[in-house]
Amino acid sequence: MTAPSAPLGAIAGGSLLPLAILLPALGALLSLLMGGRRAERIAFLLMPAELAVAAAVAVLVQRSGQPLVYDVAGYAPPLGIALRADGFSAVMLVTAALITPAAGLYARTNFATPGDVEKRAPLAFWTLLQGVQGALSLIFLGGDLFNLYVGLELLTFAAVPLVALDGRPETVAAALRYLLFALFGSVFYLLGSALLFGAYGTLDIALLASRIRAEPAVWLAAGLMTAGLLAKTALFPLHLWLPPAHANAPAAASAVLSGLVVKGSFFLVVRLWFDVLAPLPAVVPGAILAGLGSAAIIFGSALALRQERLKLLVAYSTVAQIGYLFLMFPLGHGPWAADAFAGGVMQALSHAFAKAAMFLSAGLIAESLGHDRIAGLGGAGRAMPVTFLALGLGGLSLMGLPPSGGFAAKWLLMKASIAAGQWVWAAVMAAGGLLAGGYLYRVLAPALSGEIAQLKKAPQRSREGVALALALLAVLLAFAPPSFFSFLQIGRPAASVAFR
Amino acid sequence: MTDFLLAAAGAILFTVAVGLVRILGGPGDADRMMAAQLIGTGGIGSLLLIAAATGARGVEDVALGLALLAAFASAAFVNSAAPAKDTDAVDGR
Amino acid sequence: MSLVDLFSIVAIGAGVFFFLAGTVGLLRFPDGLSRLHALTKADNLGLGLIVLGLLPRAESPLAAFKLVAIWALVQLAGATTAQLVGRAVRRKGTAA
Amino acid sequence: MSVLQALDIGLAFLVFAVAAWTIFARGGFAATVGYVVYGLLLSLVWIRLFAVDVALTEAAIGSGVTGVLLIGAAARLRGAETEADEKSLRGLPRLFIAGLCVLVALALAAVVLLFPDSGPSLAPQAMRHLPETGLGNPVTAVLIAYRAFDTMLEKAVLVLAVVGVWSLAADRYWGGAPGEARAERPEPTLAFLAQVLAPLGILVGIHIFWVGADEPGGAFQGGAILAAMWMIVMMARLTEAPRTSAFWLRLALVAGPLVFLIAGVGGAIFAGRFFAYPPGFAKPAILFIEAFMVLSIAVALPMLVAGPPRREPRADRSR
Amino acid sequence: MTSATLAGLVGAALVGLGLYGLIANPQPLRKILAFNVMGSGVFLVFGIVARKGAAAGLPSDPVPQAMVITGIVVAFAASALAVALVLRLFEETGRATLSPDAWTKPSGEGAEAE
Repeated sequence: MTAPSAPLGAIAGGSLLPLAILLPALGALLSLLMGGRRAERIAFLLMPAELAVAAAVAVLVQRSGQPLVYDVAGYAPPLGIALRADGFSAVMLVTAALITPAAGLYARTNFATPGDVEKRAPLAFWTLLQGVQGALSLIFLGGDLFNLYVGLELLTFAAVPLVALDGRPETVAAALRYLLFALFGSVFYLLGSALLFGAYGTLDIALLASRIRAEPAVWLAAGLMTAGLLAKTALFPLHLWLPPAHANAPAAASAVLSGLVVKGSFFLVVRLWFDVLAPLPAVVPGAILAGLGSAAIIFGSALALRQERLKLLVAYSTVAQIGYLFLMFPLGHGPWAADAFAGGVMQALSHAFAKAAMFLSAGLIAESLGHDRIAGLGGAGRAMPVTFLALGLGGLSLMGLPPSGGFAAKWLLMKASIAAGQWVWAAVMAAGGLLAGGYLYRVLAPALSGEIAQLKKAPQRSREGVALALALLAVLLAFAPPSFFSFLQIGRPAASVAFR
Repeated sequence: MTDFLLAAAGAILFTVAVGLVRILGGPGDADRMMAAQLIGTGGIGSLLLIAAATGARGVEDVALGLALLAAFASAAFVNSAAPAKDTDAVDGR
Repeated sequence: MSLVDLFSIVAIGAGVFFFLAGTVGLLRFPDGLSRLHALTKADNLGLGLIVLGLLPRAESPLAAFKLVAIWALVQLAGATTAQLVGRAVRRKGTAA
Repeated sequence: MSVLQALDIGLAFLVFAVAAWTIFARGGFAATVGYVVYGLLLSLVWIRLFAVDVALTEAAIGSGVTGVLLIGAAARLRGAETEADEKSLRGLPRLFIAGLCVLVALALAAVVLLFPDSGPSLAPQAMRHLPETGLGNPVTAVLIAYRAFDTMLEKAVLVLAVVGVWSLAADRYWGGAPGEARAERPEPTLAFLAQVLAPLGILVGIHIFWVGADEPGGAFQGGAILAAMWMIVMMARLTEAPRTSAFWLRLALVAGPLVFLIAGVGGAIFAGRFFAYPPGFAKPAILFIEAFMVLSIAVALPMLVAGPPRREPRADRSR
Repeated sequence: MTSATLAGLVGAALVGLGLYGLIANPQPLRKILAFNVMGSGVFLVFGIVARKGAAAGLPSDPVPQAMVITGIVVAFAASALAVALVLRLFEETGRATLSPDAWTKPSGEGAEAE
């Protein structure tokens, strides 16, 4: 058929990109088909392969120093669909390939299929979990805005039922509200894509980036798409759906939803403003995004302080931590751009690991105590030290204290905003850190007190281990070498700005 | 001739619109279901006329599809008027 | 103007007239269901005449066959809808 | 102003009016009936835009199948809405929202008006590569060849949606059939309708799928018509809804995306690219894949409409 | 004014109408209807883009058409999932509303057990 557009597309590594999407998709389809206990087995059979593919993609991107490109079906854009992996895609891909199996390992107890009689929740969980991973891979690798729309919908359809898995009315209502927000987001995103297609006759990100000019259609498309994606990312003031959905889902699902799923739409906001719309002057939109982010930090943290249930507290802290992600946007141009970008990515990564660890810990606490009321946590820390260690280490990242990925992220963002003379973001970050310290203190102080906690049952060591491993990964990010940051810049239009 | 076909299509759409105003308002849901079905008839009629006038290809299949599904909404209506709620199933409040 | 065109105009014109008449009836008749019943008849006749008028213009025998099939299907839908919905109304009438 | 323009304006006004009815009507059921009419009018609009493939899809899915779904839901939810009505927004916030929506619509309208009459187009490229696919309908070529990846994933979306709907079942019903068991005798009229319609509809569905290679039509539209036929047969209780644990049902559900996926991987082996077709084998391969997609759509849509399982998995076979 | 532009204006109006219904209508079923109206408005925008891309002997650009077809199927699946959620909520609580005080109060402490 047609020759691939770029000689790069011809290198063998490119074919890993569709594989990263097709493997989880295959898993989800087979899980439904085979049913019963085999759903879980298929998931665990494929997840190592998916991790290997993700790692291989990262290695190849690192080696070539350029994005991997693959024209699916052999038709180059604009007619066909291209997949692209740059540094940011690759790290997100690996992150998703690590957190999904971790959540799966944790969930084996809750979603087991004893006696091989197929049950509702396990089958749905294992099928949808793989659906989430496939959708995320597509979102991280997609190079075509409509293909990415399909990815967003795939993500919605996989994530929403996870929320309602236990069937209580409040979880059904939370799932419904989540779905309505997500659908609003998809429609707006699609509308923006329609306008871009009408203006430039392509939806390929690379082609659009080279054609785009500041004109009304583009501004409107940018506004619509951003608004839609923000609704899916739950950035203040479109966050209303998130706390009930994330707090009521089963813990393993919450970890994936809070750690990964919201990052999917965030990733696309970054794609949109840093790649598609890179030629536009983005000072005002950047400031608006960061302003909303700041409001999210303050508002989400303040609400987290007032929660009475641990899982709700963790969910509100997600609202706040999402805010930090958006502080990178007004800092995208200038000598500090590399720092700001790295800081934003670092925040996405560290929050993914830290929040997954915290939701898993919170799940263990709720299972062991029989409740997750913060007032009733007295002494629980002594009874289940590993769980609380994981919770605390995750909290370290949220507060931005060293050593943690969260510290690295906030430090980079702070450095960039000071260098850019935009002090206000630095001040917000400092305030957010203090508030985070406040709400974590509310949890940890009673838990570490001398009271004697009565456990209904002790948490399983292996599941504590999963939570702790994720928390340690969040900490470990603090020690990322400089080469990691130059890796993140691979494929950035302003890749010339070296990381110091 | 084209203009005549289009004018006929327009006239049917117009009568459909007038009927729509009258019936969508009720009084009962049964009336509304019948209205939807009738509007389907008019819609198919004007579809055929527009197709004949503009020469768009493959339009008979669209009309065929619409005709096949013309009774579906009513069938769903009758089917979902669950036995337990039969008393208020037809025109609600 | 050819004979075919004349035939089309007469048939389609008559069809449009029936649609119009149906709607006028709808606006004038007082009683709910009987009025809808009448309207169904008028509209089905109207569609039948339009199909008749379009038949000589069909590109192929298959297209002509499809036109007739469309009309037949709409007839069927009209008749069954009237019956189904009518029954639902009657059932309500006895229950209430 | 020509007759055609007058007709277009009339149609536009009608579409807008019915849409407004759907949004503002007092009762939920009345609004839903409005939506069914609206779907029908939209297919007219698509004909006027010379997008016959879309008109077919809109007629079959947008109006027909969605109509059944929404009418069924509205009929069940009757009486659930009075309470919520009181909480509806009033006064200033309502005005603010209305202003916002008008603003969005106006901005959109302005941009649409600014688009040049002859915009950028991929039609020449689509036509240039058409011979490679062996197809005559460029829309089908886009769906199954140029952007095959989208289409395969979108089929996966349908499967996930079915899993999502099923996952809302009560635990004890898992694996059972959707829809309530009814003591009531089937409606004779409905049964008659189904008996006449189903064989015809199956013919039409297969016809639309088959001509889709060269004429407007294709797997989506044909599959949706077949889906509708299965729905009417189930509504008339000529056949019971299948158990959701049935292997054949699951196989039929995943067959479309699965075969597509396997063919995509096969493309990597035999044509050097994921989702590419070996030269000369494109058309048979495409029809083969499409046949399974028709099957999956024909099964997935009725399952989505039927809702979660509501019967004990073991009890329902004895009926 | 061409029919394409006209359809585009209708599309814009539908998006506005649908958006209003999605935000302002309190009942979930009405929100689902509004979402569909809004979605069809977006599809019409794609439709005019396709129509204005008429070239190479085609009356309409096939690529946006294919996107609309995909979009219609996805929108249907979304409606089906949303309807299933609404009906489930209705069966569980006897109401179909998103307002939290309608269904949390009766269930009380139940929410806290994990």
